[in-house]
Amino acid sequence: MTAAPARTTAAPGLHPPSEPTIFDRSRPGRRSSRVPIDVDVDAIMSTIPDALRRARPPRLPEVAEPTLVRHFVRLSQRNHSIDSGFYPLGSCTMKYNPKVHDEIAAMPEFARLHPLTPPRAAQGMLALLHELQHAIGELSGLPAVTLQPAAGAHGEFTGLLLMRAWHRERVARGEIAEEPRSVLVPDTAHGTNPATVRMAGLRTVSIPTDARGGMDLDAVRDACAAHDIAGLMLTNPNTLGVFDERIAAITSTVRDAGGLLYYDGANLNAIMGRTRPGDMGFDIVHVNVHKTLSTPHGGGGPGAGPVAVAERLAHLLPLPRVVRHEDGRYDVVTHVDDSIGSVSRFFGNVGVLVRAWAYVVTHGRDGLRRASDIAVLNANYLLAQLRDVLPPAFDRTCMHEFVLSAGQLKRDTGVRAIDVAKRIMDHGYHPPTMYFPLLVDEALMIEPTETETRETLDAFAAAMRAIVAEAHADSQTVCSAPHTTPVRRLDEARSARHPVLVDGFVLASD
Amino acid sequence: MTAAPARTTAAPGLHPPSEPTIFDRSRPGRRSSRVPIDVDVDAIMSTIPDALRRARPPRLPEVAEPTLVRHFVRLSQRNHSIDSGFYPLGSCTMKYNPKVHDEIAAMPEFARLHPLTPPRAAQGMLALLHELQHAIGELSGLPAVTLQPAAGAHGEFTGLLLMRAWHRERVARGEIAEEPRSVLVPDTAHGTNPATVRMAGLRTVSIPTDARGGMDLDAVRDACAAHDIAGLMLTNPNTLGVFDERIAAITSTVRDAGGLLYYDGANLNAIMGRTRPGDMGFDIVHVNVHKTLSTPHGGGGPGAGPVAVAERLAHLLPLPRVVRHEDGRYDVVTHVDDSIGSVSRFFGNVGVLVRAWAYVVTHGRDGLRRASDIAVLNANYLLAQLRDVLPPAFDRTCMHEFVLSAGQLKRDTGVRAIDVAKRIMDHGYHPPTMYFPLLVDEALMIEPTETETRETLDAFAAAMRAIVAEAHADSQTVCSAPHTTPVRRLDEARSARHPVLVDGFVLASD
Amino acid sequence: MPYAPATDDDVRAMLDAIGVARIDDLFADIPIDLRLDGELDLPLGVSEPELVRRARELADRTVDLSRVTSFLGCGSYDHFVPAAVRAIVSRSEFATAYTPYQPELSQGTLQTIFEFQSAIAALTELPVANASLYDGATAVAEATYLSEQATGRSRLVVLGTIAPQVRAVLDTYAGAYGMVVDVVECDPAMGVVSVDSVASRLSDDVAALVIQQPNAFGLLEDAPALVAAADAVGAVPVVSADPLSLGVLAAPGSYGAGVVVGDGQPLGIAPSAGGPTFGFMAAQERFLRRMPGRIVGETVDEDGHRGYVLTLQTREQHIRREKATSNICTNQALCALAGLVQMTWLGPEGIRELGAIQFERAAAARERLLRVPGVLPGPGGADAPVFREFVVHLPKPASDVVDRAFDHELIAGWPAAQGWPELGDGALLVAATELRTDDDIERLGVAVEEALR
Amino acid sequence: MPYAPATDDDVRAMLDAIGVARIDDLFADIPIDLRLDGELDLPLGVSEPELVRRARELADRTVDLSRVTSFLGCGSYDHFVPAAVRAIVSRSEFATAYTPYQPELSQGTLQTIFEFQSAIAALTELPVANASLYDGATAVAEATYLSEQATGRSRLVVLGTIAPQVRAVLDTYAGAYGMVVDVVECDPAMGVVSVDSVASRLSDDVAALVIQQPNAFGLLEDAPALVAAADAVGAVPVVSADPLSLGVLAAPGSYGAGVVVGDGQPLGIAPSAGGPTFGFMAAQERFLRRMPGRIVGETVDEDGHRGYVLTLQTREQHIRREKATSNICTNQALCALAGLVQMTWLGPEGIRELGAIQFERAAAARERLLRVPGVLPGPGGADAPVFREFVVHLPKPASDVVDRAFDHELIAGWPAAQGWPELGDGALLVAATELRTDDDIERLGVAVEEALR
Ligand SMILES: Cc1ncc(COP(=O)(O)O)c(C=O)c1O
Ligand SMILES: Cc1ncc(COP(=O)(O)O)c(C=O)c1O
Repeated sequence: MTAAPARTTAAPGLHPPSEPTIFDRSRPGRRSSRVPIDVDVDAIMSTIPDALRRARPPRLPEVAEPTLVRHFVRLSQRNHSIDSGFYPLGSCTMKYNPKVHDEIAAMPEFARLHPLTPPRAAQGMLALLHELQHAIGELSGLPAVTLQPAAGAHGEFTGLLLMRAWHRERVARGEIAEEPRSVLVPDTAHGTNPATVRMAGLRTVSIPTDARGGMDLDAVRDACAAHDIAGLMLTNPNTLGVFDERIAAITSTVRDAGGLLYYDGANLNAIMGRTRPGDMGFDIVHVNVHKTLSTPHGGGGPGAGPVAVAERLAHLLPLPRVVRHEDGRYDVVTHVDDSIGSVSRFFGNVGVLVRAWAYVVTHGRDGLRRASDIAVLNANYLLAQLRDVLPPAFDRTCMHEFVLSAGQLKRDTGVRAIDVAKRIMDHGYHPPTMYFPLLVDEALMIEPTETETRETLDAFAAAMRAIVAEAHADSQTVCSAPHTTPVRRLDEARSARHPVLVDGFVLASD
Repeated sequence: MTAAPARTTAAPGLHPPSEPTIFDRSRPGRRSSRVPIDVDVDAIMSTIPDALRRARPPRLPEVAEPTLVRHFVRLSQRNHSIDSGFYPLGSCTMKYNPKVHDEIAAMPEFARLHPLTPPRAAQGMLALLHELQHAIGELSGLPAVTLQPAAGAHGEFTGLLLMRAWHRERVARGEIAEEPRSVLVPDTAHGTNPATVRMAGLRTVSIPTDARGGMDLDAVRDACAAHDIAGLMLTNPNTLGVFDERIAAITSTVRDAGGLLYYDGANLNAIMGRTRPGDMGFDIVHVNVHKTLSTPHGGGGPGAGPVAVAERLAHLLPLPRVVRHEDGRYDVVTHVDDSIGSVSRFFGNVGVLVRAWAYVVTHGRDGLRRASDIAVLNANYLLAQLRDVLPPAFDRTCMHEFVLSAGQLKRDTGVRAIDVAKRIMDHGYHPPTMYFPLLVDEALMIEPTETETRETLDAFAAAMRAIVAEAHADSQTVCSAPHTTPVRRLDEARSARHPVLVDGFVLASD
Repeated sequence: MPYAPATDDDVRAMLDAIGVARIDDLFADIPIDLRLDGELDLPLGVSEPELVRRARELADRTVDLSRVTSFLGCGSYDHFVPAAVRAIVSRSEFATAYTPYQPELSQGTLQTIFEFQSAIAALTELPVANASLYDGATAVAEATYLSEQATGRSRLVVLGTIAPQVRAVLDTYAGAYGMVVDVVECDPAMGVVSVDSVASRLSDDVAALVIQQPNAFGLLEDAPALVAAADAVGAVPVVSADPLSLGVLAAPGSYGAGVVVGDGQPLGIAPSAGGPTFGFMAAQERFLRRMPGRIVGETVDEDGHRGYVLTLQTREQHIRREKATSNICTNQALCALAGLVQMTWLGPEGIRELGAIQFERAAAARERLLRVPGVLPGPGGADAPVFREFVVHLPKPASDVVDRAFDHELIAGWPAAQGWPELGDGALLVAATELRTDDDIERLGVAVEEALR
Repeated sequence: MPYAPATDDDVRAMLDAIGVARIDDLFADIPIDLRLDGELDLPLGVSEPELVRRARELADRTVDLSRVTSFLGCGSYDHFVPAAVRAIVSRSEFATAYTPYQPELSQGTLQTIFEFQSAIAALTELPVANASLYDGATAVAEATYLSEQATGRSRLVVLGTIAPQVRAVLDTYAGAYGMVVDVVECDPAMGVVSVDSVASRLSDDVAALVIQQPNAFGLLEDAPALVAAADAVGAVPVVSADPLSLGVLAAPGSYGAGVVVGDGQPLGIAPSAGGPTFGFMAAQERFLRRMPGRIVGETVDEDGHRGYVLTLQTREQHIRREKATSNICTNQALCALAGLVQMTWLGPEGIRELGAIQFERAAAARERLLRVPGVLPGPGGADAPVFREFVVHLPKPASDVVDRAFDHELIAGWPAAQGWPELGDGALLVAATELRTDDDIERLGVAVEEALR
């Protein structure tokens, strides 16, 4: 394909480099809303004590609806998305989000349902949530499920609280003297893992990665000997896309040291129907339904992070929970003595969970397994096409994703991982995840997912190879990329040094 | 604003100049659909006589849903639209389409309603259509309404059939010897007017435009004397955006000649609540609800073109029609002896009419009048800012739109109306209507509508002025525009000479 | 007013710039005596929540077919429409664009129309198709207008088995441009028109022969033989086809149809009380320059990139005015896009399976109803393959039966006498799509049984 | 499988390219004994129409609040959401994008977050805000975590009038990072906490004081005085505010709140059984580098064009890992966008009017219920201004009354004892938004009357 014409002129163009903010568009007296009831606002205001009454109206933008809609439609056009292009962002599982799921979540019975509706009036929704609890228990191999966590990290937090509650029970029963506080976390772990450990009031013990990309088993043994082991947090396949084949040895080592095993389910999408965390010996699992069960990411959320646990931990799960009585009625449990409490206000992100339910129903046991099979197939196919130009961090069969290193490329040409990432934008693709996991030099982490076609993978591979070639021939073009995006590289340092976080319009004291 | 960087390279870029067709994306064995019922297809096929059974499957594209969605989302991004930018396309009334209308039209009770549903089960929808009939009667000043026509031109056709039926009745009553066949149409008329006259089995008599941009009254008188006058078709304000102040004289002249008066309501959006065709002396009116009552244009349709007529023509209206009984029940009339018949299968484009109903309800008598007021205000405001650089075809107060001439600009700089139109794209705007009406040299017809802000009008005026200046300074840049669109000027002659109307994939005999 | 942004300040400033004092002055051209004194007889405007409440009240007085089971057919059908169709046609850039007059800003719409033309060509096996007409009925009418212009003849022969609504529109149109409509009825027992009776009406003054396949009773006409007969006298063979049937039924182009038209509603369009849907038209090469409506062609831009434009516009009203091939301007583009997405979603296999299911469901519903005491087979009998719909004869007036069956949360069908008086009061037209389950069909049987008691 | 395009041919070709024989070989790293023998205990997959039917069945067993009138509140409210909000959040480019790690391809999301931060800053009158947290409850918890880190203190003083669901989450969180939660209850008759009783519990070991305004009974706390009291001992004054109230109620920033949090559900988010909504957090400058979650900053690109980026990321888990200010990663961005659109749709005037209406509706509903024989005023009495919701005491168990009122197609409220046992069985929490008409309120009165008979 050849280049599009250069902009020869001073016209802003069809895709201008910047858009006014909604505050820039504000004009006094404009408005979009009209309220359904006429009330004497001042009279009502006057019933509010002066000290509690608002003095000046909030500096919100004043625009009519046509301006509002056009503004946000234009902004949307400045985004890349899974619906508009390939998005191989490693660890984020950017797979297609079925449109029918959005419609089901929007059905008035579901969308307008109040969380405190009497169960008799909400049997359908409770049944749906109960079915999803079962499905997640099945996928994870751990039967007791809470749907309350709003995201993966939230699930991690919930899981570690369960871990702590379990150890406290052991203390109470006199089985151990005091609550253990150390959690083993591999150095390949996602940042949320250690961050969660800290928030949960525990300590991280970092474990190095061995030559095959797995956890260093000796280091695990030493750590178990040296620390008061509360448990282990592990992703398997891990963030290198590698399945740790010595997982059984790892889990039994930690268990022998008295620890519980926490499985970070962000990569569960690789192994559905093939193996289950519960079968690997894990006690607690979170599932990122916005990854494995394909709910749209929304530019950062919402997602959901249900947690499944072994039966012996079930009594500790947060509340409320949905249960099914013998007579088939569904009900909501709001009190259990030993529960850790609540981690969000109601049932969790139900609007997201409905989509996860739909995904499970459409796929079924056959489709879920096939989704993982093709995700792994696509990843290995792409790896096979890139391996020779960008060496994999660990050259072996990968699972749903793999990590390449641009270290050699950088030494040879000065082109870094970030430059390759920016340059791939000019080919119409979203870049891979960069510089993660941390232990890989100039890491590029690629996850194609099962919803992409072979042609797309071939075209992406060709583009990556072209960039590597270009790096040797004309590194300047690569290092100055992107060249076709609405804006070019942005000055992040400047915004960190002099943060501008709020529109000037708001600060102006009219 | 300064220019975005040129594409320095051979990467296709974020907005590639062309996209593969959905057929290009087809691969054998791929599919998006899954059917809800398993049947033995071959067994069923075998019950169909060989001669009537399909031999080879149709050459439809084979793609999975992720490919389907991405393809069409990407294509959508290659369009300009009212939601993404200013669209001053004269005569087309590109005003904002309220989002809530789409949701109301999609309510299952409305969207899934079958047209042959027994009236007892469709009272709500029948009431809605009846309310809309009243509103259109009120706006036009003519009480009897059919909602059946699917667009303006369809309304014109319906209207002329009514005109003919009325004359035939006069023949039958012996009032006249034979059916008159001549219809007066001003030379400013939209192309659909004369085309409809022909389809309706009538003859067009073209009337020139006078010095003020109105109909040449003498020519009307002469034509009335010279021809067998079936009637007149007129838009007022006309396509020059001019209100013909001698309308009363025109209508009475035609009436005296025995003709009926047809009002092309495409420009009714200029005069809502100010004056009404019925009051001007017209007998038959069509309303382009996709213009005046703001329903989305859909890239060419669907619209709706309800027709309102004087009481004395009511018995001729097409069927079915919605009526209201004394007891408040709504009913459907499917037979009336003198009806001209049917012009579409059922009630017309109900999904569009529901939006028109919503527009009337939200605006009410106050809002409708204000919509016209601001539409006319915006047009005159924009005219005031452009008058000195591009002379108006008729320099007087305009109504909702106005026509400028680039004739002088062309003589001075070689830059034609089409060049100005293409260049305005580089400023992010859709061009005005070009080369219409035909009598204006290098016409540019501009209709801002009431839903645009003053700032938008100011920015557009500045861009137009900049282009006129650029035409003098650097006409080459203007004449080679656009420079920032996905594709540049397209070779229309080639496609007319060697039409390629179907994807090669379809013609390939696999 | 939420949709017109101008504030009082704006209005004042703009009036100043124009140089007038009041908005009223802008309307000075309207003669005093023609001005509306007083206000329109309409309520005041309301807020969005109030509008939604009004709509909800009307909806509550309208049957909800996502809850009540319907067996209505005769040109509008309750087919499944995948969410992807709605997601795409609701894209602002498609929904709020005008006709693609400026190709550089309309490649999205233009390419989808090109793809739509291609998909219609694939279904019909004809080389050219247009960008849509109002509906299937006006498409038939436009086809006859085209035939008249092409042949210079003014008689039409029409099979009596086309849908009554289509027939009504055709009569209205043909009358306008002065064509004589000659209808060949079928033997009510057969339900299809015999080729001989048609052949006997064909002669060299016939502009076109109009066939509907499957016909309005869901039965299959011997279309190939009829087409051949029309060809023999130089009449244009016009076939009105159900697009959903073309995965299983022979493509009309393959047996010589000159023009193929139809209504696109079965292809991803919600019934919404009858419209909007879209009419389509495909034709043989020889009719290309007589086609009505928009046509999109592939071409290249100045840099040689592939692009699309509205083409052959000299056929159209905005160029040719009174000499245009049709007066159509605004068409049904967004519905045609829905049709394209639906055809793509189905693909060749899906449309074949779905077509087969229509035969299976109709047969199952007919079989069940014929087990109801007193119910007799209608046109075509008890065994002829029927596509999606069929007629049965009830021992009581069909309208009463439908009325009583409604208490079972079910609409049993359409009293066929409303379309064909000759079939008598007891005739009921029943349609069963892929959305009608075995359970629905059983409920239909029970409801009719009880209604007949 | 409609969502994974690979055909058998694709699979074969790809396996060849990889150099393995079967897909199973790609899973060779999974030890045999850990492999799942047999299949998951789940049904087989179904088609989209079957999925929709399943969903329809479940929906039919779930109350439809577009038909049944609800007076439920306590943190989730039935407010009007304009169609424009749904039209915008359903844009593919917003809904199917990931966190904006690559700014050049994410300016749309980044600018909307910047605008969201600005709108929250405008409502709260605080200089910094983040891009959203999970919900209002975890936002309160994060605020206390921030306070602990900022002050090095570990005691929390919390008003007993915060919503019970928020209280439960706070207890769970605070326990984790070892804070003591000291709750100051209110006098049940007053319904607000006295400033003195709070002041008496404040001392220099207190990290934060947590206030909800309006409180869970819809009443107004003397927030300014409470904030001052907290300030006096160096505790962070944390105010959990209802964003919809901030058009009429003083901006917490204006009276010295250090951190303002809340739940965004009232701003354009459908209840959907409790989530997703979004939590927001705004704070004084001094807390900027301790804020949890994403923050977007304005900057320029290489050509000097204005653009936006994720900024101050050194606070976050992916950089700081165990030293991060929070573990949050995925947040509620799309809900925050809905909130931004709703705030824009309302504007300063609209949010003021809508806020006033909440007081008016609640007063009207309270007045009507108090006319029911035996119904007595709850906390705050009969006349205190209440924002949207209030408690009344019924002479019978509220749960029974709610149960019986349900036969009137109406949910009368929430039995408050479920949240505050001390209020007793008869306490009913009733919420009335702008969507409750006078007629709805009258129906509520009648339904409660009859339920009490
Ligand atoms: C391996 C891993 N763990 C945990 C998380 C955190 O999940 P969430 O973003 O849903 O909080 C992620 C998501 O990026 C992840 O990739
Ligand atoms: C003045 C005028 N008359 C008639 C028409 C035809 O209306 P429609 O496109 O709805 O058929 C138009 C639309 O372009 C028009 O502008």
